[in-house]
Amino acid sequence: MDCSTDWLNAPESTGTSIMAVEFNGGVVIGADSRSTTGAYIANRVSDKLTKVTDQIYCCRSGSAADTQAIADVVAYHLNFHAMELGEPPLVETGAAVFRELCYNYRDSLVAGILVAGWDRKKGGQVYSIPIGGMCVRQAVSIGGSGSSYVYGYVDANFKPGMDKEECVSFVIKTLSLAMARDGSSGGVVRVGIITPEGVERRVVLGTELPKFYEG
Amino acid sequence: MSILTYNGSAMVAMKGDECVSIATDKRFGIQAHTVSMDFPKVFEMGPHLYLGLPGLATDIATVYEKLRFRKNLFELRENRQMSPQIFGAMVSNMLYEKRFGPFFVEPMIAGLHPQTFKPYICNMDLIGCRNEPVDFVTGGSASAQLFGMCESLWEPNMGPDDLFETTSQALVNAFDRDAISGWGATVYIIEKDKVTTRELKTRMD
Amino acid sequence: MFNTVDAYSAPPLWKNGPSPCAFHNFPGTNCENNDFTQHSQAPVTTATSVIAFTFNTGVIIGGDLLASYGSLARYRNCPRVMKVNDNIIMGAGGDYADFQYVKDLVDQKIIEEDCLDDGFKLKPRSLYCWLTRIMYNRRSRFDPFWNNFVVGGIQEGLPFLGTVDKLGTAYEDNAICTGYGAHLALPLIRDALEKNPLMSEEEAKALLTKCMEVLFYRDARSYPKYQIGVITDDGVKIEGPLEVSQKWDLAHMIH
Amino acid sequence: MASVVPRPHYPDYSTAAPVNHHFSPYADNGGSIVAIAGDDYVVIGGDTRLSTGFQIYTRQQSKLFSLSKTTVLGCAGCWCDTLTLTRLLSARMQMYEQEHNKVMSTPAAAQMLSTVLYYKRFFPYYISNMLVGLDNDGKGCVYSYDPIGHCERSNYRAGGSAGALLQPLLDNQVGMKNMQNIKDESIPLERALAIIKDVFVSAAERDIYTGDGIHINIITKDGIKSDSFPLRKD
Amino acid sequence: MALAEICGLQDFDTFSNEAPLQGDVFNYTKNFENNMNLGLPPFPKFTENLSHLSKDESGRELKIKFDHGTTTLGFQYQGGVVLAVDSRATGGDFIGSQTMKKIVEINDFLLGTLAGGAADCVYWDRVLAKQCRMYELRNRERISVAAASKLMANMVYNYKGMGLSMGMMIAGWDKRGPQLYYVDSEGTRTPGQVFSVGSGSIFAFGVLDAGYKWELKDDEAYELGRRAIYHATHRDAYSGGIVRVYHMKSTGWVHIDNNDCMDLHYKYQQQKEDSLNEV
Amino acid sequence: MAMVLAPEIPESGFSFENCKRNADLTKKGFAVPKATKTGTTIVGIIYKDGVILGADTRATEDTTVADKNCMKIHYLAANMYCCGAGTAADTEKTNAMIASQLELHRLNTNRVVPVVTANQMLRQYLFRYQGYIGAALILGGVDNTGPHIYSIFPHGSTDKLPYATMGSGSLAAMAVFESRWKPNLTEEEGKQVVRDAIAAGIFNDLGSGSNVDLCVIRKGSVDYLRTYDEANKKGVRQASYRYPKGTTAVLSTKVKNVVVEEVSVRHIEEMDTSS
Repeated sequence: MDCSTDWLNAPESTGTSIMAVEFNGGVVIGADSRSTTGAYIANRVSDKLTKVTDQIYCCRSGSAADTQAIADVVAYHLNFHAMELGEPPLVETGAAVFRELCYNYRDSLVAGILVAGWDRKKGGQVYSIPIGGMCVRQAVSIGGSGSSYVYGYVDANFKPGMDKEECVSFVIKTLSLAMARDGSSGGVVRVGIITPEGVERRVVLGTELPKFYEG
Repeated sequence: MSILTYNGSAMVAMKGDECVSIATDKRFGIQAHTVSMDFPKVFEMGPHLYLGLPGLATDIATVYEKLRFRKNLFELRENRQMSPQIFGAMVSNMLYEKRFGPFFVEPMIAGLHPQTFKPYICNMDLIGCRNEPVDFVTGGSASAQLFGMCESLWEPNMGPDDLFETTSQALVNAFDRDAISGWGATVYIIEKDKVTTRELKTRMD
Repeated sequence: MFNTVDAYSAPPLWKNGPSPCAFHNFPGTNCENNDFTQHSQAPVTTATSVIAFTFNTGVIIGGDLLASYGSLARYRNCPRVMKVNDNIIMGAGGDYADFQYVKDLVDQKIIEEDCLDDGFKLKPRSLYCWLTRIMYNRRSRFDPFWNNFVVGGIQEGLPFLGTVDKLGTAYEDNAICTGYGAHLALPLIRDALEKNPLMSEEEAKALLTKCMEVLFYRDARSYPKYQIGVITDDGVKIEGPLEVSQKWDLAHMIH
Repeated sequence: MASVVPRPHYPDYSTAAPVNHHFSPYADNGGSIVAIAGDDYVVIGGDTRLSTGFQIYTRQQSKLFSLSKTTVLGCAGCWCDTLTLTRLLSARMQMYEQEHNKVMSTPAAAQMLSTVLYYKRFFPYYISNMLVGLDNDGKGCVYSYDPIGHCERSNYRAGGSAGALLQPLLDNQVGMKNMQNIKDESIPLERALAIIKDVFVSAAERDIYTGDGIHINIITKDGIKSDSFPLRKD
Repeated sequence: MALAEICGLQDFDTFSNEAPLQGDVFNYTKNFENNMNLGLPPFPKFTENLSHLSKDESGRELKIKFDHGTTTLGFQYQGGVVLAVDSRATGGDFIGSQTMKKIVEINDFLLGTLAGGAADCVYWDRVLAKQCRMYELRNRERISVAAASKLMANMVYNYKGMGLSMGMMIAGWDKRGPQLYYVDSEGTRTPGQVFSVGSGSIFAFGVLDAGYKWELKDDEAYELGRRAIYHATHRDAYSGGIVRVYHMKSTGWVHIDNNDCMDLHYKYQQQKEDSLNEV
Repeated sequence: MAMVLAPEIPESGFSFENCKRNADLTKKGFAVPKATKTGTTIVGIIYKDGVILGADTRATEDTTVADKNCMKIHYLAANMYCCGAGTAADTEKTNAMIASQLELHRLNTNRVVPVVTANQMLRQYLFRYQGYIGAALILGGVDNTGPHIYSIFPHGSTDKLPYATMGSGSLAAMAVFESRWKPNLTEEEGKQVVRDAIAAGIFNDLGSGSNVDLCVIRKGSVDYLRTYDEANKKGVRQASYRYPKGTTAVLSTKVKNVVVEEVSVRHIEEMDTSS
């Protein structure tokens, strides 16, 4: 129909549902895998969990180009910083660099980012940096266009101090719910678990996602 | 109205057997108003190298001077003649420099290689995307009409005489259907040992 | 746009007339306010592609069950492949409200035909022509139905497949897809029909299933549950909801 | 200085509710028509591609409509208008036949078409029409129209999306324009057919809206004969 | 149903909106019954909004353009009225026709020229021809040129501001002798001695004013008109083709000749060279 | 500023000197003309031993075909090629520029340049211009870490994928991949799938057309298969339109003879550097 040619000119964006949760041993991050141009799915298996340092990751939502570029720049700065310091940078520092960039270029960037990671000082942490460039630490944070459908679910089901598997299953359920309702999110769920030991990545395929009511 | 059709022009170049042709109309107009009927748009850049510049008249002059400068500088530096291919690359790069504020010309190059005498034609869009086909190139406000004509008339391996008839007929009939080009035509046939320039008798309205 | 007359522009054809250099076109090109757009409503709750093609003994139509509200997957049980009578099957994409209205119109028409009880049944080409008139008339009133209709059926023993869009543009072909289907599914169907023009019903179903799978992967407004409607000499069968079988192994290859 | 870069449009982030669509009652469905008339025949050809944007609707849509045994109408442009217009004309032709007990002649049909088109002067049919047939003396005639009904009779004409490409070649090969030492005589039917096929071959090379195939109607005093010819499909 | 009526929901449960398809044929050809009744688009301020229609849904410009005409002239002299016109019709920059007929023979004693929208001029000339014939049948005498031009002006005045585009001259010979009127789509109607209308008119006026006198002989008058049009075609891109010359005499109009502009150009050029050589 | 006597040496990089003038012209109502676009279907897949890139060969200017047989698979390095869709000049020049940088990089580092480096260069370059350089690219190559396909959008975002499509025919091509691609295709199967994907674009998308070009990149070797398949042949002409000599009316003829100087090339003896 009339809107079926919008993919010709629209830039690529990650319409996205992303999520990050602190648990007792670190953080769990998760994202769907759909990148769209208009209503066309340009990439159905994209990876929106981007490594910044060994123990800091970011979940990207917004313009794919903007967020990829920001992640590149932050990774560069943090690596440099780590070399100067001689030890891994703090998650808080990483979030601050993200915030700085997002705030300075707030007029030309479309980026909503969740920064999550683990450091020696404060353990697992989640920082949310929405469009506009503010930064706030949250125990659980969701983002992207799909998030608006699951705020209620997150509020109802989040408990501080969950254990790892509990937390992973919470992330998968939340994201599945968001993906089921948001046309711009979908595909598989990618999960990352950041603990003092390092990062563990998991993929939950579209066929393995938990099912909910579908009326 | 597009700025490329502000002054109006029609131009075509064709490959033949060991020869190339380039032909242009002679009108210079300001929109509908015909100002001059003897306006040069095809320039001799070397003994076997001709450059056609359909487009906005003011840019035709500027681009021609800039290219002449760069070509002369090249020949002084390198002490060799520029082949049409290299010239094409130079034009293309110069236009792309102005990617975000282009000159409104769509240059066309026809020539023979200075050593091998292999025919070469090319044209490019206003930001220098080169198109080097085996048959013909068209340009100017009558390019749609020229496409139709050439696509039917062109045949491989035409000698200089056939090439002249085909080029002229394509050009003249094409600009007769375009309001803002015409008013006389010049056809250049470039061969190894001579360049023949013919003025055509055409409609003047 | 061209009303500014400078020294070189030709004067207008007569006083206050258009100048010859201006686009020979509609007047008032420089006017920006467009009151008339408010006249036409916009689609609200929309359904995505319809996939349809003919096979050796009939026509097959498929469409998923989702009605989206913007990008929200709002209603997930909205069938839009419908039986009109024993001869005709119809599929629709676009605004669901308009579809329901037109569906009522069609139903009304069928009831009227039945009331005549003259032994004649509406044929697919008649419905297709009638829909074309309806759509064109609405378009001419600037109040279009935001739909694409696909009409399939058996006409004089042969499969018939035609489509009408919101402007009243109508054509017949052996493969018709609307929305994203036109970009994603149609190439596959055209290719398959070219290689095998006389497909059996099973082959047709397999092809349609494949198309629904591709659409689910690549159309962000699609849904994995769908319906298939098949019409042959034996009448109309509507199956569903069926579920797309998905393959996601690919995801393991990206790091 | 911070330059203000216009923010790109991301559909997913603009609004949650459905976006407002711009409605245009017209679509350009492409297609080209060529007609050549001779002393006792007229040939009209139209390509069979129906398209919109970069998309092909169907590859086998004839754009020729026969209105009577000696009159054929070729339409290219907005297809929904074409469907309506042709239906209207055949209804009017039928009414004329009932009222006057004779079939409408081609020149009369040509005038009627002009009037029908002009009725929609302020909301035009976006079609370039070409009406061909045999006139009252049995000579071939081609009437070409602009969208609001200006009509002109000629012997050859190209219209539609590739009209500008094809017309000069017809001028040259049928109208014998710009040629010296050539006898100006009307061309035989075989030559006309060959020219029509050739111009479509050329148009299919350069116009993306012309292709797939041509449908040709040859009208002589014996009636209408159909012919077709394949074109490239990309 | 009272509530529904108050709310203006008359067609609440009927599909009558979509029903009357059988009226289509008449609804789309109302000007067959009444020539002055044209269809109007179903939205307000359509003269301004029409421009938006020239794009399709994806914002692509529709390519079909209306045919437009161009240089016409007419003048009165001792022998009657001479009209001369070119024959080019352009749609955008594309030359749609080089053989367009820009003089409409309304009847034996009335001629109309057309400039601007070709379809507009031809249609309304045709309606005018009908009106004039009706007048003749009713009143058993030919209509005066003044009356005919007034009819024309009144008809198009009804559609003033809606985008009609025409500038025409009406020439004729009636009881009061030769007459020449100018009428356009703005509603202007004015008698006069010398007119030239269209994009090439500035060029035509130059020649016309230089050579015009009341006492011209017939041949001189024809040549003056021909030359004026030729010079306009030479300088104006939207004029060209054939120069047609008509003469309105007391016995009705006479078509003098048609000359191809190309022949005229080379003829005049030859004359210029010859005269230079003589000096 | 242009100087009178000293020659004006062109500066490198984009020049914006015409921008203001052009903006003024646009304001006066003269539309800026459209540049040649490659409506295009371009694709790339990973197969068993490397990558296969494919492209159609049509370039369009609005709705007319400007070039029937253009090359859309551009050379980047010996182990990398890149297909371009979008504004034709942008894709051509962007790739040429990156190719030169990659060559310098190779000379500096003295090793095969990884594909990811090219990807990074392209993405940073395109991001800098915020989408104003209209190049949508598919980058394919084989390096020491194996075969890689990247799809790069004009705004500078990139995706790493086992199969990718771009351009106006990308949906048609993607449909073919989604139904036919599987891991570890053989070269023959791979070529067939890529050809069919491009053909789907050529036949179903009006912005794509003419022939199929392929480029097979393996570790250590490249096959650039120009005109791998001629999907559409130009129709055969029914009549001939050659004109007899003297058909065109000529006002005047001027002949200018060109004396061809025989060029003798003097070979300069190579400097003896052996000692």
